[in-house]
Amino acid sequence: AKDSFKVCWSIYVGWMPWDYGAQKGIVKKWADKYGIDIEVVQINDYVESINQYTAGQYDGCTMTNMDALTIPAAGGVDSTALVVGDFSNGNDGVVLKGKKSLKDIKGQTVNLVELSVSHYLLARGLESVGMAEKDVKVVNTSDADMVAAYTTDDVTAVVTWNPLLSEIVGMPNSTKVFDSSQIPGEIIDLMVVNTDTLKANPKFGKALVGAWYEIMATMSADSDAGKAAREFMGKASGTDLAGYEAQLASTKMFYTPADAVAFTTSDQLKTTMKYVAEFSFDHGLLGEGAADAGFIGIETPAGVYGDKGNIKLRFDPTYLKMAADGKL
Amino acid sequence: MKKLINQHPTRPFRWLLGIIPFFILVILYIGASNARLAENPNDKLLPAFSSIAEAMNRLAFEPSKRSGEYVFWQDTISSLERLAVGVGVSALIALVLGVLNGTIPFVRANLSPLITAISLVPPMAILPILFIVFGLGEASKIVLIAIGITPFLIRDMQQRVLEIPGEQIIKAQTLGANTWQIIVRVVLPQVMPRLIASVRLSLGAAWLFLIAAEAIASTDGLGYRIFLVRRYLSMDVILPYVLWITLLAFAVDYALRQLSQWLYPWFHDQTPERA
Amino acid sequence: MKKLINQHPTRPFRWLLGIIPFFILVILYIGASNARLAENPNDKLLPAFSSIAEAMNRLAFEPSKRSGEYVFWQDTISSLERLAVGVGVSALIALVLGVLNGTIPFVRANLSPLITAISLVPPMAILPILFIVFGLGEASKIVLIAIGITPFLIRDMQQRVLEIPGEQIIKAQTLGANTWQIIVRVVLPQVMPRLIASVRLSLGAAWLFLIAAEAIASTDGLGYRIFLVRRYLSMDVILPYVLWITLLAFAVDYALRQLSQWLYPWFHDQTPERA
Amino acid sequence: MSYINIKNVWKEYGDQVVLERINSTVEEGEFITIVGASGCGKTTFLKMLLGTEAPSRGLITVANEPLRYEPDAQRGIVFQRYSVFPHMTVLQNVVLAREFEKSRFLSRLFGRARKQAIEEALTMIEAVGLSAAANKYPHELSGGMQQRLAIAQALIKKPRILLLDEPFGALDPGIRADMHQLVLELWRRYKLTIFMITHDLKEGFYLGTRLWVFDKDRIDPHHPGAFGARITYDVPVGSVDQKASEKIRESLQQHNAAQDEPELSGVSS
Amino acid sequence: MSYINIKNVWKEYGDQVVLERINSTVEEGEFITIVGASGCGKTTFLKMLLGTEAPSRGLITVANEPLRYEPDAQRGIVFQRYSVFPHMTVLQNVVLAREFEKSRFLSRLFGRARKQAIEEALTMIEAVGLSAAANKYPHELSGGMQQRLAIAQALIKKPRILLLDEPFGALDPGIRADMHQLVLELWRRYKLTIFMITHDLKEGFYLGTRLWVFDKDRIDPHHPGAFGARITYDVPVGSVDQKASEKIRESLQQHNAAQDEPELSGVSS
Ligand SMILES: Nc1ncnc2c1ncn2[C@@H]1O[C@H](COP(=O)(O)OP(=O)(O)OP(=O)(O)O)[C@@H](O)[C@H]1O
Ligand SMILES: Nc1ncnc2c1ncn2[C@@H]1O[C@H](COP(=O)(O)OP(=O)(O)OP(=O)(O)O)[C@@H](O)[C@H]1O
Ligand SMILES: [Mg+2]
Ligand SMILES: [Mg+2]
Repeated sequence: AKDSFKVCWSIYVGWMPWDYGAQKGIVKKWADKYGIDIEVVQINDYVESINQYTAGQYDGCTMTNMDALTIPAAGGVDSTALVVGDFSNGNDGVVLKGKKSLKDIKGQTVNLVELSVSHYLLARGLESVGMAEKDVKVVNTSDADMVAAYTTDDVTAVVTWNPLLSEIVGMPNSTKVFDSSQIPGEIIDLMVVNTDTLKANPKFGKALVGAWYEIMATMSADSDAGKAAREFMGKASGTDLAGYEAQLASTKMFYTPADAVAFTTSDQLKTTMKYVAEFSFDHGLLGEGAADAGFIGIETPAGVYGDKGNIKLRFDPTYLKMAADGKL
Repeated sequence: MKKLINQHPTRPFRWLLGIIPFFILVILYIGASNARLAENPNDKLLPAFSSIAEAMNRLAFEPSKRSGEYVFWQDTISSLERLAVGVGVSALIALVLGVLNGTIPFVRANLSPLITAISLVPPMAILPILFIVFGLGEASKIVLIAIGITPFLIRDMQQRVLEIPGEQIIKAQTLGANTWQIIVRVVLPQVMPRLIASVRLSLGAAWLFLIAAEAIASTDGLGYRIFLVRRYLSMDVILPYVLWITLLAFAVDYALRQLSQWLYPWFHDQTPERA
Repeated sequence: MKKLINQHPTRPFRWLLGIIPFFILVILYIGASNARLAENPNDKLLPAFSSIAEAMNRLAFEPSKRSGEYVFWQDTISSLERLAVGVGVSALIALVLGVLNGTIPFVRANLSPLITAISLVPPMAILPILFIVFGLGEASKIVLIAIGITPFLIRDMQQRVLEIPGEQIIKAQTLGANTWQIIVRVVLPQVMPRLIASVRLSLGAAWLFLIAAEAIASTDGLGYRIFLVRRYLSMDVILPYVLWITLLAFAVDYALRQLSQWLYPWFHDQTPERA
Repeated sequence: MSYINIKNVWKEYGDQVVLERINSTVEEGEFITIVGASGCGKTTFLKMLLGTEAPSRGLITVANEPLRYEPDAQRGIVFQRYSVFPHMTVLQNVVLAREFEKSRFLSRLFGRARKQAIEEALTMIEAVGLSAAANKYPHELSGGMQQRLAIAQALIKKPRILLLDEPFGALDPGIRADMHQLVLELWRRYKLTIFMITHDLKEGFYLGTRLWVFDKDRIDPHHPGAFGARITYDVPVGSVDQKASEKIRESLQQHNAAQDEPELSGVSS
Repeated sequence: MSYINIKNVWKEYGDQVVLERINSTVEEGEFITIVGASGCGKTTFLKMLLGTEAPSRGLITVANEPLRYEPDAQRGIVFQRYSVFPHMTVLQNVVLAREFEKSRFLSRLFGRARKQAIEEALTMIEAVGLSAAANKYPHELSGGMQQRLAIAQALIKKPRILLLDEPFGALDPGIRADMHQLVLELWRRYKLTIFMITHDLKEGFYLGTRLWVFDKDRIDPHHPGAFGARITYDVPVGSVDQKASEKIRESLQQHNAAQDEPELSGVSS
């Protein structure tokens, strides 16, 4: 067993608490409690952070459920969703310029980050109005340039996430025609850790989960301290208190471990992961070796989806339960 | 024993010497790749050559399920097209402005500071403004390449013009040439091989901007594919693509050098060759 | 009337001429900004000068609530530090390898193809590998700058060494110099001012890579700030930052030029000056 | 008034006085040779006549007009170091003057005009002995050949004033004598006014109509730059062309004689 | 065996035969002057002696060993075009040879050694008349001054074999005579073997101990490159040094006389 660990995170509303916890010493406090070291590293580029984790440079990393399946799990890195922090409840959306309904998207060019949760959201949205991806033309557009891209006349439809989404919706003549609140619980933000590392070092899991829920308690409080924490996170993500709270409003945070446990153990999670796996398979994200969507096994408390012999992604509420039971 | 400085390797030996470092790189890669794959057979970071070959085979020789195109070739053509137009436009602008700047002091006084300033602006940082001016289509990619390399090319051309010995300009005047004639007969032809040399120097940057442009908004191109598959760390695609870009870049460079040697023998016979 | 080619603007007039294009740019900006703001007062793309001033005031003269630092200055210092180290390391490597490549045919045969190949690899495309090899700390930023500009610098140095007239090398040998002595007394000193010139040429690229590196892994720096606020399209921060980067780049360039002129008068008095 | 008037001309570079109190007049058609110690300012003086350097003080007039401080077709030049166009063949280098003249815009001739210009140029190339190299680029020529090309280039233009800066320094005696003939012939035919710097005193004495010696007549040993050179001697020489050309022939014969002298021993293998 | 043996040496560039069937022997201490038409291959021959060009055929031996095809301290050179180091002052340029010699690693001298080297260099600089410019950079010197510097640089090394490619072409007669003296003195004192290309036949005749004429004795008018130049004449000249130096003095006087001739008229303003 080792005693120093590195986790990375990138700037996103649901992951800003990690920065707060690291800066305010909460993570260190919990690590000390278990006699280990945890380094929390900010990586600005989201995909790069996952790649680094997948390459084994980090023991844990923040990512969505879909990316956890398609990047580390598909890359053979057995990963466990240690903290199920929140799900997007309107944080991701489809915006049309000059049109009011999702049906109008037919035949349009849609700018989005291909193969990301936006792409998944679009697929689910199109499904809900009886269309498929072939009814639109997808143009890969980098998230950093999405807002600027939307200001040009060429771009009439985008799928993106916050804070880009609210910037775009705020522009004249723009309508959000579909968002993640219409597929609640399907886009989940996680702290994913390496399963082997976790198994060998339960302290690592305990310290991270312990720290997380202390931060949750602080930031969710309706006190000055809570407000200060949220303002801190807002500033760190390049906006202010109001901007950050607006983003929180469309995010379903699991402020208490009990909420998280309830969500993780529900049957819906397994169904969600089935959708995600199917989408990923359709887009070739599970690797060339994948014969079907179930090629990579996904373990949830409600059961395993896919190949039980090849489980690479696990939703394991053990540590969440410990937190809920106050055993940390 | 001759001094080191006077020892020239014979031709086959020179080849061998040149290849050795590449050979070492390949060996290193295989070692590292094997080590990682032994630990995690699904490791994507340093795929085995067989996986790379498989991925390439799929992209280059099997039509894509989605579009029916041969993805690899489609990407190559799109990228080369953008590169050619972008570099071509830049070279043309650089030739005109660089020669004018170099020969006419008034133009130089007028434009040189602006060009210097523009050459210092990091193009990536002003992308949003580029978008509203040039849109998000093919134009914006070409413009990004142009904005990225033109200031350098102009400054280089200007410098090259200034390096033409003053005696030649004086001589031309004593032969009755006016400013325009000096430009077309003395300056332009002498600067052409140098333009090719500068373009060769700036091709690296051009590729960089091309890839960046394709990463921003695109549906095909070598840069697009790299950024797309980066999302799931498909190094089995990225590595051959990077290799291919390097090869293409080399081929373009080589072609330009040959072209220059063929067109301007007087230039190359008097200037030592860049190896 | 003298021919255009012989007309040199007087000093004050040259200044004026140089400033005019900038003036026009500012006018154009104000016009476009006003037009956009008239249509949508919340438009963020081309903010009014007043909003820019406000944003800068906040970043430069009010301590950040988060860290108590003056964000703007902190960013500047971090970026300049990285730039200095990155460019310094690159220049050093380029000097050593460029001079060896240029003077010793065997080294050139051995390394030149590899360096050419590396110079053609787009660094952005192999970022994941770079980060894994060099980590995500300060080292990775410096390495990205170095990988980005060193191959160019080496090739340029090599070329410059090859441009030293063969007569000088022969002369040195007849004066009894061995290879090492030729390098330290004949080649190195003549190549130093050219190194500074090459570094000046590659500074644009160095800034580019610095910004790219900071956008990927960093918690401060000019590039980081631009990246951070870009998602809100905060052009009121981006524009002054870009301007500031341009100014810094210009200052660095100017300082290097002065340094070179001071250290190597013999070089500048015989070579026409890059304006 | 004389054709060229030089009135109290000084040239200073910063502290260093290169030339001081240059006064002279030159008539049209004179052939002035200039000698002087190395570094004394001969080239600088030529540059002032050419118009690429302005005097620090004083005035030069040509045909009663102040000298134009800009090179033009009136004044031809052959530099000390070769200044031919490296991107053109010998023929193209020589034809260029005609192209500049007759095609103000394209600077290219076509058809008859082109043929005529090429013929003329070939004659001149023949005259400087480069016929065999007409289609070579300068880098393929030896130094002396390049210099001959520069001479051909300047002479084809038949400028009113021809400035020669040690034009024959790099030539061997035989060729040099041919060049002397060529220059003298063109000088006589077109009434050129020639200024020629030379290091060969003999050449200086017998080629021109007038010899100038540039020298410092005052020297401050502690400040070598404090005083400049002046025209210390102004000698009419070889005023009868016959005499000059006779001498030339003499020098030619001397050269040929050298190869025929009885004491020579061939060293055929 | 003689000091230098040249056996059936040819030099070809592709199709073009530049030199053919060069055969000769040279004893140590000889002073050979070389004349020949421009472009006939004199410089090429010198380069072969220097070791920077290899003969296409044939063999050159020095002191019974095949010539080393690499320049070294045994063979000094002064090029047709100046080849001084632009980044060093006159003094530094001349001191350099000593620094190379005495400091194999740093190539820098300190303390006494440095002082001594500088003194020696200054003497040489004095000898070529550049004392006033000792701290100037080459670009601040005129062409002639640069050439004198190159000569000083080569002479300070006292090479066994000294190769001079038109070293005095750019010098004016006064300086040239001084240079003649200097070269002769060093030649005599150190028993140098000198090869000197010149275009000045007089110089060629009277400066050395032996004059070579390079010439093509066969010419194919359709293929000017088909035949190369050879040593067509090999003349012992000025074998008595006195006679040579006398002539030099004569030429010197001739120069001085020129300025004193009764027909001269000063032109002081
Ligand atoms: N641009 C310049 N700046 C400063 N000094 C200069 C410049 N040009 C020439 N000089 C100086 O002026 C003097 C005269 O130089 P010039 O070239 O006219 O001599 P020269 O008589 O032609 O010599 P040479 O016979 O060697 O060619 C020299 O001392 C030189 O150092
Ligand atoms: N590297 C080369 N490649 C091809 N031809 C060459 C090369 N170097 C010299 N030549 C040719 O060889 C011939 C002799 O040249 P070289 O320079 O030896 O003449 P030279 O006798 O020194 O003439 P000059 O008196 O004008 O200096 C010329 O015709 C030249 O064109
Ligand atoms: Mg001169
Ligand atoms: Mg020669």
